[in-house]
Amino acid sequence: MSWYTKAIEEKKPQKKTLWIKCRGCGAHIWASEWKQNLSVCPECNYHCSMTAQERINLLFDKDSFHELFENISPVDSLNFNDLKGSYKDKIEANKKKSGILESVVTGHGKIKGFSVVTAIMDFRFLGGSLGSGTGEKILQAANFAYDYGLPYIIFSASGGARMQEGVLSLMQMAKTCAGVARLNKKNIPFISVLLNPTTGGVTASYAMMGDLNISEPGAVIGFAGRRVIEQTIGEKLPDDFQTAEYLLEHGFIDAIVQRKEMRDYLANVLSYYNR
Amino acid sequence: MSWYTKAIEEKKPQKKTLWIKCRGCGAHIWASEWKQNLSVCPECNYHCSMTAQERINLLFDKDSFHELFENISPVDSLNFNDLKGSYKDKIEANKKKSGILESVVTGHGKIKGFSVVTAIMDFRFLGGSLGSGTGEKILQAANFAYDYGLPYIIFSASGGARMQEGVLSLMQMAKTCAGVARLNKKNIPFISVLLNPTTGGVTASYAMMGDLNISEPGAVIGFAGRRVIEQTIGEKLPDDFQTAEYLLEHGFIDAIVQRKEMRDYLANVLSYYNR
Amino acid sequence: MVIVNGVKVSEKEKRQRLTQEKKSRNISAWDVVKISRHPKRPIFQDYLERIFTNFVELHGDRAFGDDRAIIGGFAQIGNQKVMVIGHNKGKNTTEQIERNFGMAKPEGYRKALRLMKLAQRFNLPVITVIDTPGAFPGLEAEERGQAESIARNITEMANIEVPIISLVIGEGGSGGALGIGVGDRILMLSNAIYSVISPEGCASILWRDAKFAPDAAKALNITAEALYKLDIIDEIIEEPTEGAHADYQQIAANVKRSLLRNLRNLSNISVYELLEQRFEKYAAMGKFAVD
Amino acid sequence: MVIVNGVKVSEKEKRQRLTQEKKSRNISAWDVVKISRHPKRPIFQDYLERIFTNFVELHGDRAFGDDRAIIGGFAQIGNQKVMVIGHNKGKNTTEQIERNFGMAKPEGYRKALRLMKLAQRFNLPVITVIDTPGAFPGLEAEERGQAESIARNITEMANIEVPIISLVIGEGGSGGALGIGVGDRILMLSNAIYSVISPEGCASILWRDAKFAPDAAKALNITAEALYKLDIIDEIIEEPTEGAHADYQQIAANVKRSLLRNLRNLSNISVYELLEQRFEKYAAMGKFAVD
Ligand SMILES: [Zn+2]
Ligand SMILES: [Zn+2]
Repeated sequence: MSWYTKAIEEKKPQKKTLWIKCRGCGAHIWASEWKQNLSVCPECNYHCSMTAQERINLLFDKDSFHELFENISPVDSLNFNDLKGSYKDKIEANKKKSGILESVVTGHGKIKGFSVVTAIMDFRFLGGSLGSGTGEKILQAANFAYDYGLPYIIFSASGGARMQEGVLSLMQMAKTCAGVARLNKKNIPFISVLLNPTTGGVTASYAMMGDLNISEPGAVIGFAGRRVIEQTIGEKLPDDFQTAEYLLEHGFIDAIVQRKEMRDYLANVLSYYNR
Repeated sequence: MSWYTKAIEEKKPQKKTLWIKCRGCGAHIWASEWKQNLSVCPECNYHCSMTAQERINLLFDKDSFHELFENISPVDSLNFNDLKGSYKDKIEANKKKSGILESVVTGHGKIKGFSVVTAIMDFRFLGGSLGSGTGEKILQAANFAYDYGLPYIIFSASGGARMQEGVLSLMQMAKTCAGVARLNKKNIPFISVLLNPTTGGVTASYAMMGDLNISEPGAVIGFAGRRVIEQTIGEKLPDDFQTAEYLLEHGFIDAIVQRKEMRDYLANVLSYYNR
Repeated sequence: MVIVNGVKVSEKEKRQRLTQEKKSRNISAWDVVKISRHPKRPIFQDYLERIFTNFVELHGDRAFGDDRAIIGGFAQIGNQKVMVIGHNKGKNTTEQIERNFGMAKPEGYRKALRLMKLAQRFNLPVITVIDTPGAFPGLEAEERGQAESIARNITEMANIEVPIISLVIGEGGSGGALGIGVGDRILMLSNAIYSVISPEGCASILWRDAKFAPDAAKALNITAEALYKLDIIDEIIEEPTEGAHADYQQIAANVKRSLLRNLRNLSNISVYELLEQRFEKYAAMGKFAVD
Repeated sequence: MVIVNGVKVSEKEKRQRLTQEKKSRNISAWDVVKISRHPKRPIFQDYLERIFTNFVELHGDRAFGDDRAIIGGFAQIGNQKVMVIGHNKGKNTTEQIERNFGMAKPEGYRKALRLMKLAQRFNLPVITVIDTPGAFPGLEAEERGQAESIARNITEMANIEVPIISLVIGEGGSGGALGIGVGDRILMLSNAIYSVISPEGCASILWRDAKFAPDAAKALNITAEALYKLDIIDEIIEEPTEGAHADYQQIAANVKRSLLRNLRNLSNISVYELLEQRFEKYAAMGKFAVD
């Protein structure tokens, strides 16, 4: 289910980089301008991926975010080895590379004064894949929202289920959705923000189950991989296939929100929650 | 909404008729054979319409059927007059012709021992149209099923809402569905049997809301009239458009059941109700 | 014995109840039909702009598409937060085509139901705004369950656990209108119509010629006044004499006042009472004879 | 500290729990894959014919179509009445094409969910039978919400108020399997597989070549034995040594016995307890480190 895991790997600007080459239009943008523009291309509006921390900084009231369940990390319970080495080594490398312990950061905080519980996936960590640790954190955060009666927002960015954990990763789809189901039953809003890319088992579980499904412009959102589908149907797919815009047209996304407007948008939506 | 009201008017065999001309294939069938075959053509399996009483005889255990709410009949509350005269006169003529007071017969009875509440529409009475009296009887029967916790079966055969009662007839859609909604809430099964023809406002209300939607072979079931749609799209529609078979293929019908198997089928389904 | 909406009502009582609303108007039902379809008549969008603030449009039925003939989302009216959902006719040809002249397909009704359930989750009252010639009578709509989608809405609206106000601003076209019209209150502009079938359709069936539409319009009792008399609607919102198109600000103000009053009246009812009253309201509709 | 399905479990305990089921089998994971896909392997239809009586097939998702890749309906097993729903692979080329090789589209998953809710109304336990290479990876499936339909099923199955038993008889292909697989009990035939991705798919990504599928099959832990060890499944139903295809009667009898036992065990649990236990079951799945 992780066809995308390898396909998209955003290059983040290094400290010393002077300019960024936009993956959308190829334009060269000064790194300072790129950063000021929230990693969105000023030429073509391409929304480049952000780290979980960058998104926290962007969306949450200053100093309001408190991390939860940060001590959870993956284990290589199957002793999974492929051509390029062990899952165990990959876990360590990814921890080091990203500075976080799992592909999602969970916590609670305030968006323009509105308290929410949140889970923010970070694509840098093993392609944002859904592993047992990811599922555990997302469920724990759902339970926290349930216990405190707070709206829950998940920001997804993921290549899908984490193959290296076998069926354990598949079952995280059921595990996380069990948390969503409890929120549904208690009428606690769950907002899903689907970021570029959200695919495979993540799309086919919590990410698609928001009371509101929101996305950023151009985000790739799909279940099966583009290449797999092209093989199945034997023709090339349209360019906008599996973009946020395509999904909106087909009825699966409530709104596409520019990154710079996301904070206001979410606060506005939260203001409608009337309990 | 009653495009069909005029379109289909089945000729029932008269006492003295020796043979029946099948509307499906044009074959001439001896009246006695026709009757023995439950008004189904032995040549082409065309299911001709039945009166409410014929259906009661066919489906319910001997002497088990008890009519309810039989004292309800239409009134011409709008003083509705068209080119061919008053609604008031039509009501009287239809009462006389059919021997019943409204387009539906309601009651309770047993099907192979299983107690149910039922409403059986009779196409002879004003084309089985949904008037205030029809709606009242269908709701009262739903309430009876609700109070006694019995499964509810509606047999629909109708050209749609009864124009001569204006919006009062339209509102019967909401009225009858309010009854269905209460059954849903109490988890009491509602089985809808859609007979030839079921169209317009009846299809767009209770008839389509069965926990099971069942039909007879070849029954015409639709919302908008065939002619109206052909005008809209400017082309001829496929022959099987709006047949039970077409609706099954498109996901709206659970099963198509031969008339001679209907009693066994319903009893079998009822045997699965486990409360 | 004649039952009027479930209770015996004397004609005198009936007339008295109407007096406060009834204006002696010398226009025919057909005149009202023409006003209700006037090309300059304010549409849902006009009320959205004038009455509501902070509109957050929400898209899609989560199964097939996003029908532009029905739109909806969070919105504010005064200080009251609501979910507003309505038929979306369009102001010019381009818009009208995109929005299919306000004729919704199954995905439109399914979106509307989704938003009503969302309102339930957020505990917001629902306002539905009705203005449609009818549900779209096309092949694809039929194929994807036009009847099913309307039937489901009518049924499930009976169980939606927040107040619902339905407002008919122009054409209340049959099942296509009722598909978002099962409200705790039904309000209607004085020149709006609400009908089981279009006058033209009725005339072509019962008069064998669509040119008898004016006769059918009269016979069908489709004006706000007639429907108030029949106890189908709860309130008539007065338009300027020439019709709502003559003064957008005035009609918007009248609609806003009425919506706020009705929202207030519904706000203190328990969910249990609300659903009981809604059931009783629709159970009482219709006129028939007993014995 | 290592958490195994939510609780600390000693390796010794683990091994003991397995002893009763574990057979010393000298076949590789890849051998099992091949048996699970054996052309003569019994499919859902074979069990329907041998184990269930009085099957009443129910059609349609009430929105778009009737997917032949998933079928379901009322049925009886012994004296127990149930709703049975399963992937429907087909026994010959004609059937396989009509049923899309058991690869369901959104309307298939939506039909399955509708039938589960129907089971709730009739108060019948649900048995789901899993045998699919995966959900159909086609344009139209994607367009109509393959992801949404699977996500909704997984979510709503958590709240279905009757017992659910899921039985993997052949291929348990990823989300396409899980879309009807959230049971209170998960049973698996001894040569069935259940995987997050097909061995070929995994090999072509992680080994850069599908021919490493046998390695991937081993690494992915997709056999019943492996999954029992991982506490993902509750029970292994033993097949004849050569595989289920060697003796249809025998495997049908084994499956029937197991289903009846599990139905019995679930029958006396209150709805509240049932849903609590279901939640806890899935909440406990997964292995991760804390600190
Ligand atoms: Zn660019
Ligand atoms: Zn014939």
